[in-house]
Amino acid sequence: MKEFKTIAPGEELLNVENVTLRFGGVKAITDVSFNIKKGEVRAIIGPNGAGKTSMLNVINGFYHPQEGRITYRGATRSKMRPHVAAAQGIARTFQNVALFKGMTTLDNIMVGRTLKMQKPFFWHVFRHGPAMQEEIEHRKFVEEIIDFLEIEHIRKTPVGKLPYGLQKRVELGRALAMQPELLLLDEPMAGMNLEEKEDMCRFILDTKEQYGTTIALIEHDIGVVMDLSDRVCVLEYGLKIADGTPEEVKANQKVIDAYLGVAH
Amino acid sequence: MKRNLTLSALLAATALTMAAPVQAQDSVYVPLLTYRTGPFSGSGVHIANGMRDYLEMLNQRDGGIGGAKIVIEECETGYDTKKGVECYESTKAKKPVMYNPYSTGITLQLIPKAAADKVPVLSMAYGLSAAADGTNFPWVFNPPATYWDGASVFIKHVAAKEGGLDKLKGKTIGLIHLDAPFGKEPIPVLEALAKKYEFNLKLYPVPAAQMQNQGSVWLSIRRDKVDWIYNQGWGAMNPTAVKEAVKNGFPMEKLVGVWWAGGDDDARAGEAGAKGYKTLNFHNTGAQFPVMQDILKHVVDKGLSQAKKEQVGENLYNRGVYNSMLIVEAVRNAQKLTGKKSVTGEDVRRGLETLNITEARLKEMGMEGFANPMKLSCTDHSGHNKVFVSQWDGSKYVKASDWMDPIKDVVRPLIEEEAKTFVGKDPGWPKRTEACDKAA
Amino acid sequence: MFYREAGQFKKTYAADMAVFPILQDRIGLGIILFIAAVVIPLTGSTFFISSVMIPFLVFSLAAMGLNIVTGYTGLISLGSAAFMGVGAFACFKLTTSFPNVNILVWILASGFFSAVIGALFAIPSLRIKGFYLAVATLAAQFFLEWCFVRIPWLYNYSASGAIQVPQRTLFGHIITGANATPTTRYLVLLAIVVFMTWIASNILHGRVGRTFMAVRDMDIAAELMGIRLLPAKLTAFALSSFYCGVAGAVMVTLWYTGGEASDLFNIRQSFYILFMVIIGGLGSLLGCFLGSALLNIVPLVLKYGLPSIGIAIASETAEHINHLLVGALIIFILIVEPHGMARLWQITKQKLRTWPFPY
Amino acid sequence: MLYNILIDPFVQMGASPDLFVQTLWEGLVSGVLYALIALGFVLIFKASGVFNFAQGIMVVFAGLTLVGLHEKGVPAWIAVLLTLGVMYVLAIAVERVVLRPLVNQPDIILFMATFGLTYVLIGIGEFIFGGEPKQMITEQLFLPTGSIDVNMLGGRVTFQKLDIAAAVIASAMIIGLSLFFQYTRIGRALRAVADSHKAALSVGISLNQIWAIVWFAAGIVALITGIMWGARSEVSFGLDIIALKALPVLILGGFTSVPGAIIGGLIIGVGEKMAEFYWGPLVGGGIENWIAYVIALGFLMYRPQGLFGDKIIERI
Repeated sequence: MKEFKTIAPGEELLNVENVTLRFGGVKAITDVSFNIKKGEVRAIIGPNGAGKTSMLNVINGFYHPQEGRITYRGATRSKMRPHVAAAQGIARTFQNVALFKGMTTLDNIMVGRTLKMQKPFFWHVFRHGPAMQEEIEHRKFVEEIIDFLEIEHIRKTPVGKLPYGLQKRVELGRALAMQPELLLLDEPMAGMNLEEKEDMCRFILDTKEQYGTTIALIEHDIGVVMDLSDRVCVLEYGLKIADGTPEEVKANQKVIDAYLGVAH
Repeated sequence: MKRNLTLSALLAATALTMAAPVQAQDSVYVPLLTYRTGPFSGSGVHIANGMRDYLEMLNQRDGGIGGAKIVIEECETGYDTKKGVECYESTKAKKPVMYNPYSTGITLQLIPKAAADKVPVLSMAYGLSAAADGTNFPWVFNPPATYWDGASVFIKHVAAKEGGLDKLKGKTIGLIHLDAPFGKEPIPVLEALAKKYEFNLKLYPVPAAQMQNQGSVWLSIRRDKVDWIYNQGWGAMNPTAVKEAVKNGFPMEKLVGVWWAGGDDDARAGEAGAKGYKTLNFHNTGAQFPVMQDILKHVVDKGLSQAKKEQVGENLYNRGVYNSMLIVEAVRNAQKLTGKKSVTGEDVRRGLETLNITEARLKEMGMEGFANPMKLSCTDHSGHNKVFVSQWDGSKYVKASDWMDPIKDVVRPLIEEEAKTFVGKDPGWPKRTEACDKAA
Repeated sequence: MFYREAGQFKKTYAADMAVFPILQDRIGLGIILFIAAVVIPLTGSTFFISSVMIPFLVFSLAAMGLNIVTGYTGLISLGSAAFMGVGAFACFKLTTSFPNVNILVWILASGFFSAVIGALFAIPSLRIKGFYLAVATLAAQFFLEWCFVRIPWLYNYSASGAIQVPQRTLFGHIITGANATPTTRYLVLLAIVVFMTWIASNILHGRVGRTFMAVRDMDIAAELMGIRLLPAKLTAFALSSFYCGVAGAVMVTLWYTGGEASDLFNIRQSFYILFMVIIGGLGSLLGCFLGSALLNIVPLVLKYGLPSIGIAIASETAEHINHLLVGALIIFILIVEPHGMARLWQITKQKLRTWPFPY
Repeated sequence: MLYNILIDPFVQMGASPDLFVQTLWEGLVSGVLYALIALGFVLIFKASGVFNFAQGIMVVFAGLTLVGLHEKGVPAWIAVLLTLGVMYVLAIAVERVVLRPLVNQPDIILFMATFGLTYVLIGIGEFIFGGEPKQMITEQLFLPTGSIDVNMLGGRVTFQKLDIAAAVIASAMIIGLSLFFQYTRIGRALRAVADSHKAALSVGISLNQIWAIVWFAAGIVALITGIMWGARSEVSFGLDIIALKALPVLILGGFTSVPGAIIGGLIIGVGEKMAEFYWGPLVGGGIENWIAYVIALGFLMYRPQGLFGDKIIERI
C-alpha cells in the first residue's frame, strides 16, 4: 500500500475515477467520477435509489467496486478495508442511525476515540497507570465534543432511549471524536424538524471551521444543500448527471428533469 | 445483590435447621442416593424401589435391624455428579452408616470425601474397580465383584461355549461400551486377557449423546466379524443395543451384558428377537423367594412401595434388594462387633470388612437360591465372588450357567497396580490407619 | 431515602469513571464482601459452604466468561462448558507434571490454555454470525468433549478416565484434595473470584470493553469506526475462554476433587451457564452473580428447603418442578426484562434514588 | 498414515460393497430423521424468524404424550388424536405466552425464550408421564416391524421395514407440506409472512394466527418424528441431544429452505455414518458425535449462507 500524504487546503483530498459497483446483475453505480477538495463541503444529491449511500460505502471501503480507482490522500486503491479507511481519517454517519444502542452517549463517543488509544492490553487489565491516564485524556477530548454539540445532559443516557434528533447529534459527535480528515454525512437532517435542522447546519459549519474537516454530505433538503455546500454532485440511477457549484447545478436541465420527473 | 443475600440467608437458615440431629434413639440412618429422573432413570427407578422396599420390609416386619429402626431417606441425584455430591453434603451431618452412590461419577467424588468424613461407601459392583484394594481404599467397598471380575467371567463363559480357553485364540471379541469411566472400566482386564489367550479385542465406544443412535457402531461390529460382544452399557444404551443387535442379525446368545445391562426393559425392547440375550448376574430373578414374598406382603400390598406388583422380582428390582441386603448385613455385623444398636459409619466400615454371608445366613434371610455366599476381608473389599450368566427367555431372565469364579490371578494384580497409580501421585491420600478386625 | 447521591460531587474524571461512583454502592459492596469473607466462613454449615457457596462462585465465574462473549460482544456461544473442561484438564496436567509450582499459579495459567483453544474455535466467527455461529460453537463443545474422553494423556492414562486432584497447599494450608476443609477451599475460591471480577470490571469499563459492546450493538458501524472485527472477536472469545478455563480449573481443584471429569463439561452444563447469563442479565457482571445464585439456589430450595419447612415433596417431583421452574423463569424474565435481573436491580436502584418522592 | 486416511477406507468400500450399501442406507435413514427435525425448525423460522431450540424436545414431548396416554389406557388412534390436540394447545399457548409478549424483541431474545420453553416442556412431560424412558407403541400404530434381507453384492443388506416406512412417511409429509404451502390460502399467507412481517400485516394477515398455525404444523412434524425416533430406539428425554443434530443440518441447508433441510439431512446422515464407519476406527471411534458439526462448519466457511440460503448482502 502506498504512503498516505498530507494534503494542503484546496488540494484534491479524494478522487473517484470511473467507479462501477454491481450487486449480482444490478448496477448500483455506473462509471462515476468526482473529487473532493480539502476543506470544502461537498454534497451528493439525487433521487432515492440513485446510489448515493452506495457511493459513501465505496469511499470508506465497505463496498468494493468492480471497476474504477479511488485515490485518497495521494494513495490509489481499489480495495480498502473499512478499518483502514477509518485509520486514515475517513469518518461517517449513517442514514439510519447506526449508534451502539446499548451504550451511553459518552461511551458511544469514546468508541470514536478507539483508534487513538493504543496503550497495551496489559494496562487495561488493571485500569491503572497508562491506561487510566489515556482514558482521562480522551475523556477530556470527548467532553469538548459533548460541549460543542450541547449534549451534556444526556451524557450518561443509553442512546437507545434518546429521541431521533439527539441520536443524530450523538452520531455526529462519535464521528467527530475520530478527528477525521474527511467526514461523510449520510442524510444528517433526515426526519428532523426545522429547529433541529438549523442546529445541525450550525454544527456542520462549525465543524468545518473549528476542526478544518472536509465534509461530504448526502441530503434531500435542497435548500440546506444549496446553503451549506461548496460543490454539488448529482447522481441519478447510478450515473452522474451533473457536478458543480450550487448555482451551476440548479441551472442544469438534467437535474431539473430528474427532480421533476420528466418522462425519458 | 440484596435480594441475593436474603436468599442466601434463607438458605443458610434452612441448611442449619437441617443439620440439626434427627436421629432418634436406636436407629440407623441410611441415605439412599437414587435417581428416578434423568437419562438413566429407566434403570434407576427399579433399583431405587428394590432398595427402599427391602429396608421398609425390615422396618415393618422386624422393626428394623437388631432393634434399631432404619431411617430411610432417598435423595434424588438424577445420575448427576453435582447433585449426588449435594446429596452427600446435605445428609452427612445426620450420621449416615454408609453411602450407596449409584453412579460411577458420584462414587469417584465420594471416595476421597468419605475417607475424610469416616463414612464407608458401598458401590455394589460398580464404581472404581481398583477400590477393591482395601489397603489403599479402606473406606470403599465394591462387593460382590468388580467390573474386572465381570469381564473375566464373560471370557470364561465364552471359553466354556467355545470349548475351552485355548479355543479363544484367534477369536474376535468386541466390547461395546458407554464412552465414560463406567464404560471404560473393563478395558484393562480385557486387554490383559486378550494378550494371555490371544484373542482379538475390538472396542466400540458409544458416546453418551449417541446412546440411542448406534447404527454405525453395529455396522462396524458386522464388518469386523465379531464373534462375541460384551456390553458395558447403561440406561438408554442397552435397549438400543439389543434392538440394533436384533436388527443386524447378531446371534443374541453371543451378546452378553454386564450386570447393569440386564434390565427387563432392556431386553423387552428387542421384542421376540431379543430371546437369548445374556447378562451377567450375582443374584437370581423372580419373586418366588421367601424374602420377596415378605416384601410383597409387608410393603407392596400395603401400598408402601412405588413399585407395581409385577415389577417385584424383575432383575433390577432384585438388584436393589440385594444391595439393601448388603447394607443391612453390614450394619448387623457392626452391631455384633460393637454391641451397640445405633452404629456409626466407622462401625459399619468394620462390619463391611468382616462381612461373611454364609449359605445358612442366606437361608435365614429367605434368600436361599437368590444369592450366593460371599465374603470380604480387610485387603479385599470386593471379594471377587462368583457370578453367573442369565439369559432372557422372551419374558424373563433365567439362570443359564453355573456360578463362576472370576479369573482372580489376572484381575487381582491389575487391581493392586491400578490402585497404586490412582493414589500414587497424591501426597494427601489417606494412608490406611484403620485396624483390621477378626471376622465376627 | 438513604440511597441518595445528592451532595456527592465528582471533581475529577477519574472519580466520575469509577466503577462504583456512588458512596452507598461502595459501602454496600464492602458489606457484601465482609459477609462473604468473614460471616459466611464463621457461621455457614458445611453443606451451605460446599454445596451452595462454592458452586455459586464457580458458576459465577463461568457465567462471567460466557457473558463476556455473549452479553458484551453479542456472540452466542454454546460451548462454554467445553472451555471450562480445557481449563480443568490443563490445570490437572500442569499440577501433576509440575507439583512444586503453587497451584494458584496453575489455576490462573490454565486459563491461558483455554484462551488459546477458545480463540482457535472463534476464527470462523468472522465469516459467520448469529445462530450460525452458535452452531459452530457446538462443534467446539462436542469435539472437545470427545477429546477429554479419547486422549488418555489428559487424564494421565488412568484406566477409567477418572482424575484425582492431588493435595496441594498454600501458605501451609491444604487447599485441594480430600483433606482440605470446605471453608479453606471456599476462601481461596472467593479470593480468586473477587480478583477475577475486579479484572473483568477493569477490562470491560475501558477501551476493550467498549470495543466489545460496539461490535455487539452494530458490528458494521464498529468496523467503520476503525475497530478490526476479527481481532476484537478473537479477543472476546479468548478472554471469555480464559474465564471459563479458570472456572473449570477451580471447579476440579476446589469444588470437585477430581472424578469423572469428562462428565462435568457436557453440553447440558453449557446450557446451564447460558441460562444463568440470560436470567442474570446479558452484558452485566452483577448479572453473572445473580443468575448463578438463582439457578443454584432454586433447585436446592425445592429439594431441601421445602421438606424442611414441612412441605413434603418427593425428590423426583422436585426435580421435575425444577425443570419447569427454570424454563418458566427464563421466559418470564425475558418477557419482563430482557436484560435480566441485573437490569431489574438497576431500575430498583433508580427508583430508590428518588424514593419516596419520585417527581 | 496417509494411506490409512486417504486410501484404505475406499479400498474397504470396494472390498465389501454390501456393507457400503448398508452404511449408506443407515445414513439415509438417520438423515431422513434429522431432516424431519430440521423441517420443524425451518417451518417456524420461516414464518416467525424464531430459531426454535425447543423443536427437539417437542419431538420427545409429542412421543411421550402419545405413549403416556396409551399407557393410561387410551386406544392408540385416540391417543394420536389427543396428542395432536395437545400439540395444538401447545402451539396456541406458545403464541400467547411466549411469542406475543416478546414481539419486536431481538432474535437472540426469542431464541433464548425457546430455551426456556425446552425446559418447561421437559418439566411438564416428566411431571405428567414420569422421567423414565418408554417403549413406542409401534404395533398399535400399525407400523411394520421386522426386516427385509436382500442378498446382493456378494453379501447381505438388511432393510428394516420400519425404516422404509419412516422414509415413505417423511416423503409424504414433505410433499404434503409443500402442497399446503403452495396451494392453500393459509399457505400463501405463510409465505407472505415469511417474506415480510410488516407487509403481511398491512394486507390483513393476522400474524398471531399464522404463528399458531406454524407452531402447530411444527408440532405435527414433531409427533411424526417422535413416533419414528421412538420406534427406532425408545422415547426418552435423552433424545433431545440427538435432536441437536438438526442444527448442522440447518446450517448446510440454510435456515429457510425446506428442500435444504431435506438434502442437508441426508448429507449429514450419510456423512456421519460414513465417517464413523470408515474413518472412526483411526482415532478410536465415537466421532459421530461431532463430525456433523465439523462438516457443517467446514461448509460454512466456504458458503456462509448455507446450501440453499440467499446470499447475504449487508446494508447499512
